[in-house]
Amino acid sequence: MIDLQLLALLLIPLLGGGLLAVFGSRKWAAELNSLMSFFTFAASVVLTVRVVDSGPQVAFNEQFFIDQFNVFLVALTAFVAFTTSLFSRPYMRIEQHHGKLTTGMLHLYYSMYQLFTFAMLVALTTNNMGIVWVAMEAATLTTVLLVSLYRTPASLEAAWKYFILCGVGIALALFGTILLYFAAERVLGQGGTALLWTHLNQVKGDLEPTVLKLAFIFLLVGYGTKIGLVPLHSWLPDAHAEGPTPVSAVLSGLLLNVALCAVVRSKVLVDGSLGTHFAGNLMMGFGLLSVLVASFSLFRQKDIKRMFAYSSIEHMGLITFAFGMGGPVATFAGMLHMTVHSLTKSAIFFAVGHAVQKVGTQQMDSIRGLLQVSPTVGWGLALGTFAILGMPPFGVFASEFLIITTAMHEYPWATPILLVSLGVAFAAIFGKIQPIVFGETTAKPLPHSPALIPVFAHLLLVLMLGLYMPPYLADWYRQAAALLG
Amino acid sequence: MMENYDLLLAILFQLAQLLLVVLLAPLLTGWVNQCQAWLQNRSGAGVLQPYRVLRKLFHKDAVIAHNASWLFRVTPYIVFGCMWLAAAIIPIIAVDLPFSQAADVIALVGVFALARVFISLAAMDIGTAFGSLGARREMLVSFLAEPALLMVLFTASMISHSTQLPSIVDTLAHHQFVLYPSLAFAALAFVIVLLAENARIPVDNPATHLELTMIHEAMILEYSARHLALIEWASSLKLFAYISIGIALFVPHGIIEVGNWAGLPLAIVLLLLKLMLAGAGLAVFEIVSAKLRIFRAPEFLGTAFLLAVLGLLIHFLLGA
Amino acid sequence: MNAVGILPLDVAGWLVQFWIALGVAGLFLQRAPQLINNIVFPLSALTSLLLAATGLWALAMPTGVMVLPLGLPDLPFHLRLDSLSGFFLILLGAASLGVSLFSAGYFKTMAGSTLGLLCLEYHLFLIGMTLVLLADDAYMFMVAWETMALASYFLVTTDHAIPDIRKAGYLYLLIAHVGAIAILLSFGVMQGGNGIAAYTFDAMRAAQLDPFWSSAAFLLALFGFGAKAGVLPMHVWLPEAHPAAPSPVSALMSGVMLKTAIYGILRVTFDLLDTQLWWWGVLALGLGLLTAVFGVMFAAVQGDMKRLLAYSSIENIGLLLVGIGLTLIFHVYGKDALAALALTATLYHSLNHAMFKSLLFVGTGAILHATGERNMGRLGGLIRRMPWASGLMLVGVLAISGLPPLNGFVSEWLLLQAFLLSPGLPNSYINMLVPVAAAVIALAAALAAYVMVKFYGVIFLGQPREHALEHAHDAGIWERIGMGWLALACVLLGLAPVYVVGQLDHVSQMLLGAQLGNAAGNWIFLAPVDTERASYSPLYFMLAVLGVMLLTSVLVRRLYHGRVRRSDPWDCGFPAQTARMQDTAEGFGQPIRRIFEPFFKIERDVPSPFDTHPRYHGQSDDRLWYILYLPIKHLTEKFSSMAGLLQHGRIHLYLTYTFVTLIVLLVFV
Amino acid sequence: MQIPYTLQFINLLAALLLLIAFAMLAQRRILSLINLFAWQGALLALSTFIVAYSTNQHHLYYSAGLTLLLKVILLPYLLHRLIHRLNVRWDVETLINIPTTMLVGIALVIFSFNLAAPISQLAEGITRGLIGIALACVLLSLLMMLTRRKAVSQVVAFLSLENGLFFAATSATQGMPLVVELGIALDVLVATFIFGVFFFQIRETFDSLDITHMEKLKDD
Repeated sequence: MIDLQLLALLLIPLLGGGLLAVFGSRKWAAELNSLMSFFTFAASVVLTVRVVDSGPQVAFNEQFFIDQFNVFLVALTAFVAFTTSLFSRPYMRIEQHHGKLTTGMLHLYYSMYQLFTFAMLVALTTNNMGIVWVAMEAATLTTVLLVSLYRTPASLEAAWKYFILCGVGIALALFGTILLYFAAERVLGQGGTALLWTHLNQVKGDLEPTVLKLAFIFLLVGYGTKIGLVPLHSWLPDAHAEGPTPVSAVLSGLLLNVALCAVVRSKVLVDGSLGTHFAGNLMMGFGLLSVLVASFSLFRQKDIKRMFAYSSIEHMGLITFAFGMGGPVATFAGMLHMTVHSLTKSAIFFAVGHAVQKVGTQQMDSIRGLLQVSPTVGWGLALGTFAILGMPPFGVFASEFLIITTAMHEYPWATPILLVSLGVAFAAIFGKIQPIVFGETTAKPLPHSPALIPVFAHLLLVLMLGLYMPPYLADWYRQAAALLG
Repeated sequence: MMENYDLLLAILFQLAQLLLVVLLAPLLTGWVNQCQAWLQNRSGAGVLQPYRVLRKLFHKDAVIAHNASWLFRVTPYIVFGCMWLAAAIIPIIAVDLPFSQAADVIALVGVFALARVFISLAAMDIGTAFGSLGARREMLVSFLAEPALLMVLFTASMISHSTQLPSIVDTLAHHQFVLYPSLAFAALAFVIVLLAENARIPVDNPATHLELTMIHEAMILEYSARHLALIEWASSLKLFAYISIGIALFVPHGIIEVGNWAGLPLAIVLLLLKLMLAGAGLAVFEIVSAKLRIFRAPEFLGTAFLLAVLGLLIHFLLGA
Repeated sequence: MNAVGILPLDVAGWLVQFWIALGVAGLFLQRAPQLINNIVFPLSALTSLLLAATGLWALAMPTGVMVLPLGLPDLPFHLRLDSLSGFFLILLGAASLGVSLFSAGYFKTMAGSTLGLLCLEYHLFLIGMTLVLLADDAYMFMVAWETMALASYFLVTTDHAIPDIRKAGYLYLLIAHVGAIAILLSFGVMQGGNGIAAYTFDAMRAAQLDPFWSSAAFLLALFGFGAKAGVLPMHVWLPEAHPAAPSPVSALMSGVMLKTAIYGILRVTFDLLDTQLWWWGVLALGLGLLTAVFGVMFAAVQGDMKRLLAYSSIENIGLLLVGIGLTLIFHVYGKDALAALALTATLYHSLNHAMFKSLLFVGTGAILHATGERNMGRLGGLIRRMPWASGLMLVGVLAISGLPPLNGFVSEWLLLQAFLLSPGLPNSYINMLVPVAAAVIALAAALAAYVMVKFYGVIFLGQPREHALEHAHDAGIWERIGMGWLALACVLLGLAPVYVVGQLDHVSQMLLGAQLGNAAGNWIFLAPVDTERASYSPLYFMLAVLGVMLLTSVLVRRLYHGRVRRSDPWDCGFPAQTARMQDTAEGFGQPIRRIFEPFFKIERDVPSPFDTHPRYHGQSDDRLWYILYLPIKHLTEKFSSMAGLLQHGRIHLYLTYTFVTLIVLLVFV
Repeated sequence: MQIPYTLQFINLLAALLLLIAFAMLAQRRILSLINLFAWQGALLALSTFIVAYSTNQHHLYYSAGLTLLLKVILLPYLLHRLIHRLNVRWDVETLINIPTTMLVGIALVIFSFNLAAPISQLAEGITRGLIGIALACVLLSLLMMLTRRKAVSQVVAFLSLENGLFFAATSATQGMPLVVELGIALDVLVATFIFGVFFFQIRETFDSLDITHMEKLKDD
């Protein structure tokens, strides 16, 4: 039963990739894309209900493992992937209309989009640390193609940096995985089971600490590159700024989460084996550094997508910090923040995408008066910005409140850093977005009507999470938090 | 029955004092002017001159600028009313006046402020250069003088643990005689405030209409006839009120309780004596001192303010 | 519990919901703006009235609490309506009643779409403030607090086409957010026990903090709420934001929102923290005095009428802070009767300020509509064009100048009484401080009168300085009603202090466990301590003044024929006088600028004597901006440029980062 | 006891692997760089084969074959054709001059040996001490990546880095599960193709493969 559901979840995007590889240049490719994404989302919902009701599951002789934690990410990923596909339909049409994209490029885009979803879902659901690596690499490869979609010098450069840096990072992660295996096979013996997280989790007490320390360092540096932790973050702003906006949305909304998920998995093993807070402390350190550096970097940005990329780094740092702290409340908060950040940030990127299309540049100095030319986009951007800045009553504030208050209790020394960074980030982003939203402009309306349902759907969800959290969701998150300890 | 009788008596006294002050005030002004005339060895116009002036003014027809608003016309009555009231609640002959229950020293300062604000507003109403100039200067002088006066009163009320003038006078006059060093400072400050608030030299000169120097006169340039009369009367009431505050605070001896018929004549005689002395003193001071430049005035009043605060501090220091 | 079983809290909840409905309705009625004007805003005013009534009702009722199924999973929204909240609900309701009525007329000319949004934001603003008063846990408080800030930000930037207004909005929200962070920190310090449930106010009340941490909490709260209230040195946003906002909004911000900050300070200091320290009081006192004098000083030199009012708000906040400081000092030294006196004065003054400041701000709105001019240098003589507005404004001006028998005087009187009764404190330094403080208060009050004479005189009196003013129109009917209510409130609060103080006793009972009471025992005489010490009866006072005035005028009419001849004013022999030769706002402020020269950063360019078209320009800036804010800005930019160096564009460098990070971790772990 | 020949042989291969890594670090000509890469692949395949033989695990035979196919034949061939088409022969000046690089390399080797020492204590059987060498290879290739200017040589370095990983995977730990190996191989293949595509795109946009042209994107 679970096998079927999982199979559905994984095969639909794969199939979609295949179909779009064939029909990608047809008129209805966009609709097909959205349709497949919707099916994926539906499958994820089914799976979620199953898991939340009847606990963790393994499938395909333990090669896959779904518990409340990763099924939460699965659901989130599928949902955002779906809304993003909705958004990318008109967006890409307009891009084509502006002559930025050829049909061939769109062809590539749609097929890669599905494959990318597939890779992420595999990385999330697999039980095998090796397969995690493989899937992450695959996700990287697909997104590299997506980032370089425009074939402009800038996009090529961005893609190249992304490719090289993440390639190296991933390679290091592989070394970490090997070390993990090296430590595991001496407990679990040769063969397949030695990389299965579930087994590792059972025997984590017996694993060799020194090896696991090394392994975790490699895993953290490796996957951390993908999360975008400072100082491994250098690829992230370029890739976000130069790729097509839907890709930026899924990159910062989803891929970063997936990488973080891998790190959290290994953290559970390592701290379990060491019995210390070694991995947690490392994560907290990187998290704080990322928050601090990112928030100060925000000030100097001129390119709007680049700026929000930095804000993604900041929030990822915050989440990493939360997971690093551990404990039920912090983990809960971390997951909540993952959710709201993905929703809000992708919503912001949607709005930004349309705004940029209106004026034809990403330079913030030349984007003005959105409220005047198209109020909906303007309000979307304004509200999204306030949400991401942690303004109540939006959900981002809820999770930040939880994180900060927990930090006050557990690690008081960390709170000033966090709060200063949040204040600086507020000043920077707010100061740059305000003139964009307000004031006069001379921009023209768009050829196709912008897709605003995704934007406001996301913002509405975020608002709801800030004011009211359904008990079902709350229990689900609690269980997940309990799993991670 | 008995307390009703007392209350009746008190109200009687209150009304008597109301009448007394309003009739006596111009006389005091006249007396001061007369003293000055003597000191400048002029023969002078006689102490009754103010009454004649008032009578003349009341008989004239009022001339009002075209654009004068209702504010301009009601102001004289308000000012007159306030000053009359202020003069009426200061115990000069007998202590517990029923009305002084309703307004203590802070309220007294409030009354002065009320009158001042209205006359300044009225001065700005016509929109001549002089009116607003006078108003500005008046407010400038007062924003330093008012707190100084308040501090002076506070010193006294700290001593007597009350802000009710009657109880202050009661403490100072009827308990055993004590020397209060803090009151010395207060008295000095009070004199300065008195000069400033009543538009006397060195801050202002009631006798001049020289544009660059006048303050009070500049404000009332547009008034004539009965309005002017009321304002003049009000200013002599104000002078009277200030002097009687001084008397009440610093030489309260001889002020009696209500119903003490035996002491009444003496009290009245004493009061007249004090008033004459104060008026003469004022005249002498004005003669011997010169008018300040308008921007020296704040410094002058600043000293008053500091002196008053110093007095208060000394009260805390020495507990006296 | 009363018979019906309905508690004030329930009613407040319903009213809030109704407000939400009204706001949304406004959003949907964009097509029909006249409906918004003539129905939504009046209904909202009615709601305010009911809210005020609820607050009054709640004063005497036992505390009501409620837990909503909203909020965080482990920290649902807690609501609580006690005397303190009740009092501030009254304040909110009474002020917003007038403002909403005024708004019904004020926004007539606004375009439908803008009006709809504005209506929504306006009501969100009201709701935010109400919930701040009702919140009983940190999360809900923060949510309400920031909702209030956000809504008011959008209201301030209604005319966002103007760059200065955007700048003002930015400054406002930024400082508000920094303040909010500080408040959050102070809650974090006060949290009781661990776990997220420790963030209910009850847990905080129960928490036992040692002096160090409670001081930290107090300082953070003072900073955070001070930033919202405009306490020195976090005041810079206030004179920018108030002029930028539409006048009814400025009225609400200055009249009510600043008071929510005062509420916060009171709540934290006297309710959530269980112990207080004497130096908190001294700190608050000193800060308050500085703020008061600073505010009034700058108000005196302003040329823009709304900026002037904004600075005067700063002054009044300073007075309130002084009151709080005095309360703290008395409370710490166990003189709770006196503490009650000081607290009563504080609360009373905040109520008064809410009334007259709202009145004055909406008044400026009426002027703005009539003339389209905010610069006092271009106004004048409006008393003849706008009899209603000028008459009602006069009440506000007299009230804020602290003149008897209006309300401003009563609270000043109470505050000064508190000072006069202060001697006998164990700490001699504080004893020394008290008279000086009293003197400063008196000075500030006198200066306030100066400022207000300038305000009223320059705007309403004299001759019109521009020809456009010749056809300025008076306020409309809704505006008159709104201003009328506020003016009436000023008069009533001035005439019935005994009743008000009686109601305030509930609050001081709750916070200090002591009441002020009224020694005189009757409703005419207000005598805080005993009749021998001090008593004041505004009613008699007013009757006496009026009586004397009537008597005089009757006598004058009787005895002398009162013919009046109109003619030109005396031009002292210079017939070519024009309206421009009147004293300007700058001119009126000039003596103050001269006296307090060192406090201002003055730029003046004076024309040379031979200049054929002489133009004088003078500007007095706030030194603090240059001393405090710009350095912070520069520091941030420095750091950010350092952070920017990381992103160098060279892939080798990036690989080196990875490499070095790896090596470092391998070496040090 | 006397060490089995297989182990001696593997250790020898490991030493050679390290040697080749150094050689690549020092190599300027791209063609010979690729040849060296091919040799490295060959050694890798050989060692994998021996490990498979000595521990007779069958899936290791597969991975040995895979390595041979992929890293000795396919990739070098592709790279040869690439640089022939793009005619980039030389990667003349490195960013840091060669001797310094070598010194740093030696330091890295020492470092990684020390780092691996405690681990190799645990390793029983034939794998003693190989982790250290594998780590050294990885770090050396990383070093090489950040000293090279040309895109091609950077990619070669990247691939040799993966060789190091493979060596660790097969020799140090008796081979990863097959599915993982397959996945890794697939990724490497795809990656190489994508690299190839990139080379052409890069050259036609920047008409050079010198990646110092690609430093436009930065915070300014």
